[in-house]
Amino acid sequence: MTLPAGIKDDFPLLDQKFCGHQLVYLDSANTSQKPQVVIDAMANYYQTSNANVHRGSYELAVKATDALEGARAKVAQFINADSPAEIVFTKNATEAMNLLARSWGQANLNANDAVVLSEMEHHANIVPWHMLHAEKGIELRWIPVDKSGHLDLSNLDCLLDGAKLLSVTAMSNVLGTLNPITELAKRAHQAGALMAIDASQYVPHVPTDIAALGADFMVFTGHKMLAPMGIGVLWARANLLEEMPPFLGGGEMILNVTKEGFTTNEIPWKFEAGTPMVGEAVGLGRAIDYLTDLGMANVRQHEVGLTAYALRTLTERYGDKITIQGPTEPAERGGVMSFLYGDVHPHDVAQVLDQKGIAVRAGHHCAKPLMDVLNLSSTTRASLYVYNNESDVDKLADALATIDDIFSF
Amino acid sequence: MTLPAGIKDDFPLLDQKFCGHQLVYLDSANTSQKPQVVIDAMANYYQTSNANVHRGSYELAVKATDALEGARAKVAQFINADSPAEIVFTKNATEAMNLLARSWGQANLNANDAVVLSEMEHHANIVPWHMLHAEKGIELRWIPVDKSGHLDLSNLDCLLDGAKLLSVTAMSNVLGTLNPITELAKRAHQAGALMAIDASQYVPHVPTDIAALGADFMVFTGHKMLAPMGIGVLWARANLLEEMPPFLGGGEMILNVTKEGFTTNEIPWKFEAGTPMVGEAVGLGRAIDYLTDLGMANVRQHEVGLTAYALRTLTERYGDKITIQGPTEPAERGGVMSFLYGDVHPHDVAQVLDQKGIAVRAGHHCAKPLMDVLNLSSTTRASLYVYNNESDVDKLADALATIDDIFSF
Amino acid sequence: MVGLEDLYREIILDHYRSPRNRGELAVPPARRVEGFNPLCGDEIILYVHVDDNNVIEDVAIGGQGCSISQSSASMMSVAIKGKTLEEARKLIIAFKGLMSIHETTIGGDGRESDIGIELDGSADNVKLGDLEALRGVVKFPIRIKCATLSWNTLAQALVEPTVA
Amino acid sequence: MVGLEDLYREIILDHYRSPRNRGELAVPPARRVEGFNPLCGDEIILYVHVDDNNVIEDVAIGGQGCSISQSSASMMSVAIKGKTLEEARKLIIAFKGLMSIHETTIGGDGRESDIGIELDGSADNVKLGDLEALRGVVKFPIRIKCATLSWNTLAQALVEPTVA
Ligand SMILES: Cc1ncc(COP(=O)(O)O)c(C=O)c1O
Ligand SMILES: Cc1ncc(COP(=O)(O)O)c(C=O)c1O
Repeated sequence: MTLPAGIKDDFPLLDQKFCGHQLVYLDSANTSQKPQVVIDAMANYYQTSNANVHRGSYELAVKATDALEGARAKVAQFINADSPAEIVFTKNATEAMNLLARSWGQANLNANDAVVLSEMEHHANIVPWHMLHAEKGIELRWIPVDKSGHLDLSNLDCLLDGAKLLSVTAMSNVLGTLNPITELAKRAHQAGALMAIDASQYVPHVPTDIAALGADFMVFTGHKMLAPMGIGVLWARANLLEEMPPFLGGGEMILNVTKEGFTTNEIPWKFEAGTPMVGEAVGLGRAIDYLTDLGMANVRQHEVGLTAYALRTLTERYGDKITIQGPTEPAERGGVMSFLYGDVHPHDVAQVLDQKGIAVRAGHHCAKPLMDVLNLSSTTRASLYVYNNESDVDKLADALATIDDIFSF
Repeated sequence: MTLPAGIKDDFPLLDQKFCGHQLVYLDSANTSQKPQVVIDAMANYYQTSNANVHRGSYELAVKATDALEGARAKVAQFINADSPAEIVFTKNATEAMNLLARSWGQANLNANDAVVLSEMEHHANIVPWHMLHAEKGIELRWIPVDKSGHLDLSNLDCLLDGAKLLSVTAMSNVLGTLNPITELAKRAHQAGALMAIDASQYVPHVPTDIAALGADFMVFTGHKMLAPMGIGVLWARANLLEEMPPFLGGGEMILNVTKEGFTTNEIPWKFEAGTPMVGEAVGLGRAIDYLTDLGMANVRQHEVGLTAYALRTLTERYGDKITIQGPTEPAERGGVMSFLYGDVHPHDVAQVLDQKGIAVRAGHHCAKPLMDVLNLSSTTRASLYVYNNESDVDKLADALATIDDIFSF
Repeated sequence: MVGLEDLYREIILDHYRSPRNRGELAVPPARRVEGFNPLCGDEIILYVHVDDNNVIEDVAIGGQGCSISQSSASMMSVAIKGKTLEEARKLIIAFKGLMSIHETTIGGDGRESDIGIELDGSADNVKLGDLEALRGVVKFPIRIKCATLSWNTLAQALVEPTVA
Repeated sequence: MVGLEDLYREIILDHYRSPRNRGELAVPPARRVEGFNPLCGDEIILYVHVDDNNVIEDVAIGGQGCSISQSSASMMSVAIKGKTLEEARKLIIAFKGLMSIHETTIGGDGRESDIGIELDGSADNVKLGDLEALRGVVKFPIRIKCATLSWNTLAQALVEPTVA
């Protein structure tokens, strides 16, 4: 046991019954639950320190500004960034990726310039590039996914040839696959391209050292890492941020405005137009403290162990009836398990599980191109986090048996 | 007394001492404080209903989706919109204005097309248009501000001639001026232009009936109306939203995604890429309930009365020594009072007030073009809201006297 | 408490197991319309052959999806076959009425388009027969879209101009 | 408790009331550099005339701002007049050291640019004299930018290539 035994008690939402059954929350890849300390930190911010930041000279405004900038410093430290100035707060990972596509992309990509994605990307790392394709005629290239759920890198040099950017998820939100980011970054750089990573499923689960990963840009999202909704992060190397044109325009991001034009503020504020989400930043900072107290290495170890247990349990009990997507080796993946149960439609599987208090997601998981490659319209997905344990997995396994009561024919 | 006597008790932050003095919060035009019921509503959401929306089939996901869409319906009703589909959630008013400029602007504005602003706009309603000027060569025209702090409409027909959009603040965040929106909308329409309003300072303070105002677009921001930071609103007529291209790309906003392209979801989701800020939406919904219980007509009446009291008190006590910007008639303005005290620098004025526990803002209030017109580099601004009372105004008036102890020479 | 038996009624499962009118029709004379629920990837391909007397002479259903969307499509095919366009329209209205609770408040990826038919009282005494079994779906708001997918597709097929 | 007397020391108010070296110098031989604090609109126009021996022969200050930025500029002008460039640089380092607490964490509209001078220990025994009175400013973090505005502007003036 690498995480504290009573950890579930930290999460008030988990202490609920649905349809007479204790809730078993297995949808953390979608959004995570929040420990009470995070909920309290936000409430406390609004009860004691709320003010607009960077604007007031009074005591309360200084407290609010410190709250925001303190959270930024925590984020920087958590991912081992060089400086808080490299941390841009956005409303979610999706906005962060759009910021990258709009700002860096507008300034650096021209017609026929290639951006390389993978077939296992979330829509957040696809649609912004489609939009640039439509506007500027950039070319999208796709790293294929092989049958084992890994990226097929056999053609990578060819794909990277002349490319400007490689943008790939660090961990698939459907297959659980951990991608070889360090290698990909190296090869991107060798080919003269920059490297962006969608770390939405990575930062919450794996100790993250951005210097070691070697990427140039990284996006992730607070609500998947025990923090509230409404806050995301773009990290980028300071020199890249310095050169990028602004994204949204308004207060905070300016140095001066006249009727004729404007000049921009320094990084990171240049990219944060309008009043920022200070309460959410405080929540994110507190979530980072909580995760740091657990120890990210322990978090990862816990999830590897639990994923191994889940893969084993489900396979032992259901054999060929259950097909689990993605890598079979727990060390190569995160605790995201997409599966098919016989030929019962994932929506029906999720429905039956819901009646047992088990929350899983059925659908395309915002990764339709991957679903097309897998030749599936949807899967059922169970995903694990710090508060899950073997008993949750057992309950999932038990509940699957009741599907046959309804759908066996 | 149009608002409940004990209303201050609803706001836990106000029950604080700074430097030994009870806090007197007079910076609500910057951001408002939150009643405990709003803080509780958010905490309660995270404790009982948190899940990702529109994606899960389980009970909890339905609760979260209802929470988000329920908040949207409340916003629609609060401003008398035709349908919740006309309410797009953004992270703040600034993002909402950028959405308008990017999406509608990109699709409808070409080189030399004119957008008409006023000289009293907040940077949020200036910089996005400067950015379109830089990108597409649109022309910006400015309605002047006269000495009394009102818009000078004598040249309006000329300014609107051939214009595509008139975008004006409903209430100035520096002068307090309430602008004649209904008239402006009519004249914009007569000239063949659309009408946008920046209602960031209006919706929190004045009963808002968007149908009666006659505008086509409206933006406002949650944190100035007792709701948390991190949520804003773009309202637009459904037929306009339908025609507008998407803004940010990612999950939620799509109908389908392939490797070749994507199709967009219906309004309003077409404009809400990624996981939305459900907790903040819940907070906004609860703030709207709170304001509705107070009665927006009562809120306005309270503020008109208190503004009258403040203008009278300050002028009676300090005569020519104090110069209050903007309309002198309380019915023509909101409770935003920018002033100069002798020739003491606003930063020093705010500093002295802070030591008495009085929180006001000193600076350019994100309206630098207006400051240029007024030939000022900054002002001190005191702004009122539901929780302020005559005693707060008295304390402000008393504290101003102590400035002379330090700076009279 | 709402139980699964409210959702998965025997007759629904029967139509899921043994879908009626599955297949394709020649186009023309039939029309072919596709419906799509992006939330769960459910898909229906509907063939309707309307004869010169405005009678639905034949129906066929293709595509794939969950038990609710498949059985609803199957039951619909039985209910409309041999009916006049007028009767089919009334059925749509009656069925949408049965499902109307909640539908518009769910939203997000996959809210269906407005079907362009007024939900007035004119279909009040239409007999839904077996389709009544789908009534339990409204207790599972997220599944309403599954049940209405085929019906929205039918509505689309009936408002489209006749294919020559 | 932090009181206003920590901020508004008598010597500071004296420099605010009666600013020293106010005015302009002919350019050239002097250099003219502008500094700007967008947060509060404070502005300084600094004229420095450096002679052939690298001595600051004359200084003049224009612009407007709050008591802290104005008095800091005035005190600076007194402190650097007649000093060598080397001595002036050490003064900048020492003064920035005095103000260094907090400065980088405030941010937002108006964080000053990196001044391009290392804050090492080399200025440890520089005498700040009257400037010590500004020490109280660090207790009011938001005002630090006011105090450092003129010094950052001076740093800029000294790193710029000599005007012919
Ligand atoms: C008139 C006006 N418009 C726009 C804004 C921007 O609001 P936000 O910072 O929440 O985007 C403000 C407040 O800062 C304002 O006063
Ligand atoms: C891999 C991946 N990228 C991006 C996102 C988008 O995150 P958000 O919706 O918070 O913007 C998600 C989650 O939805 C994800 O799983």
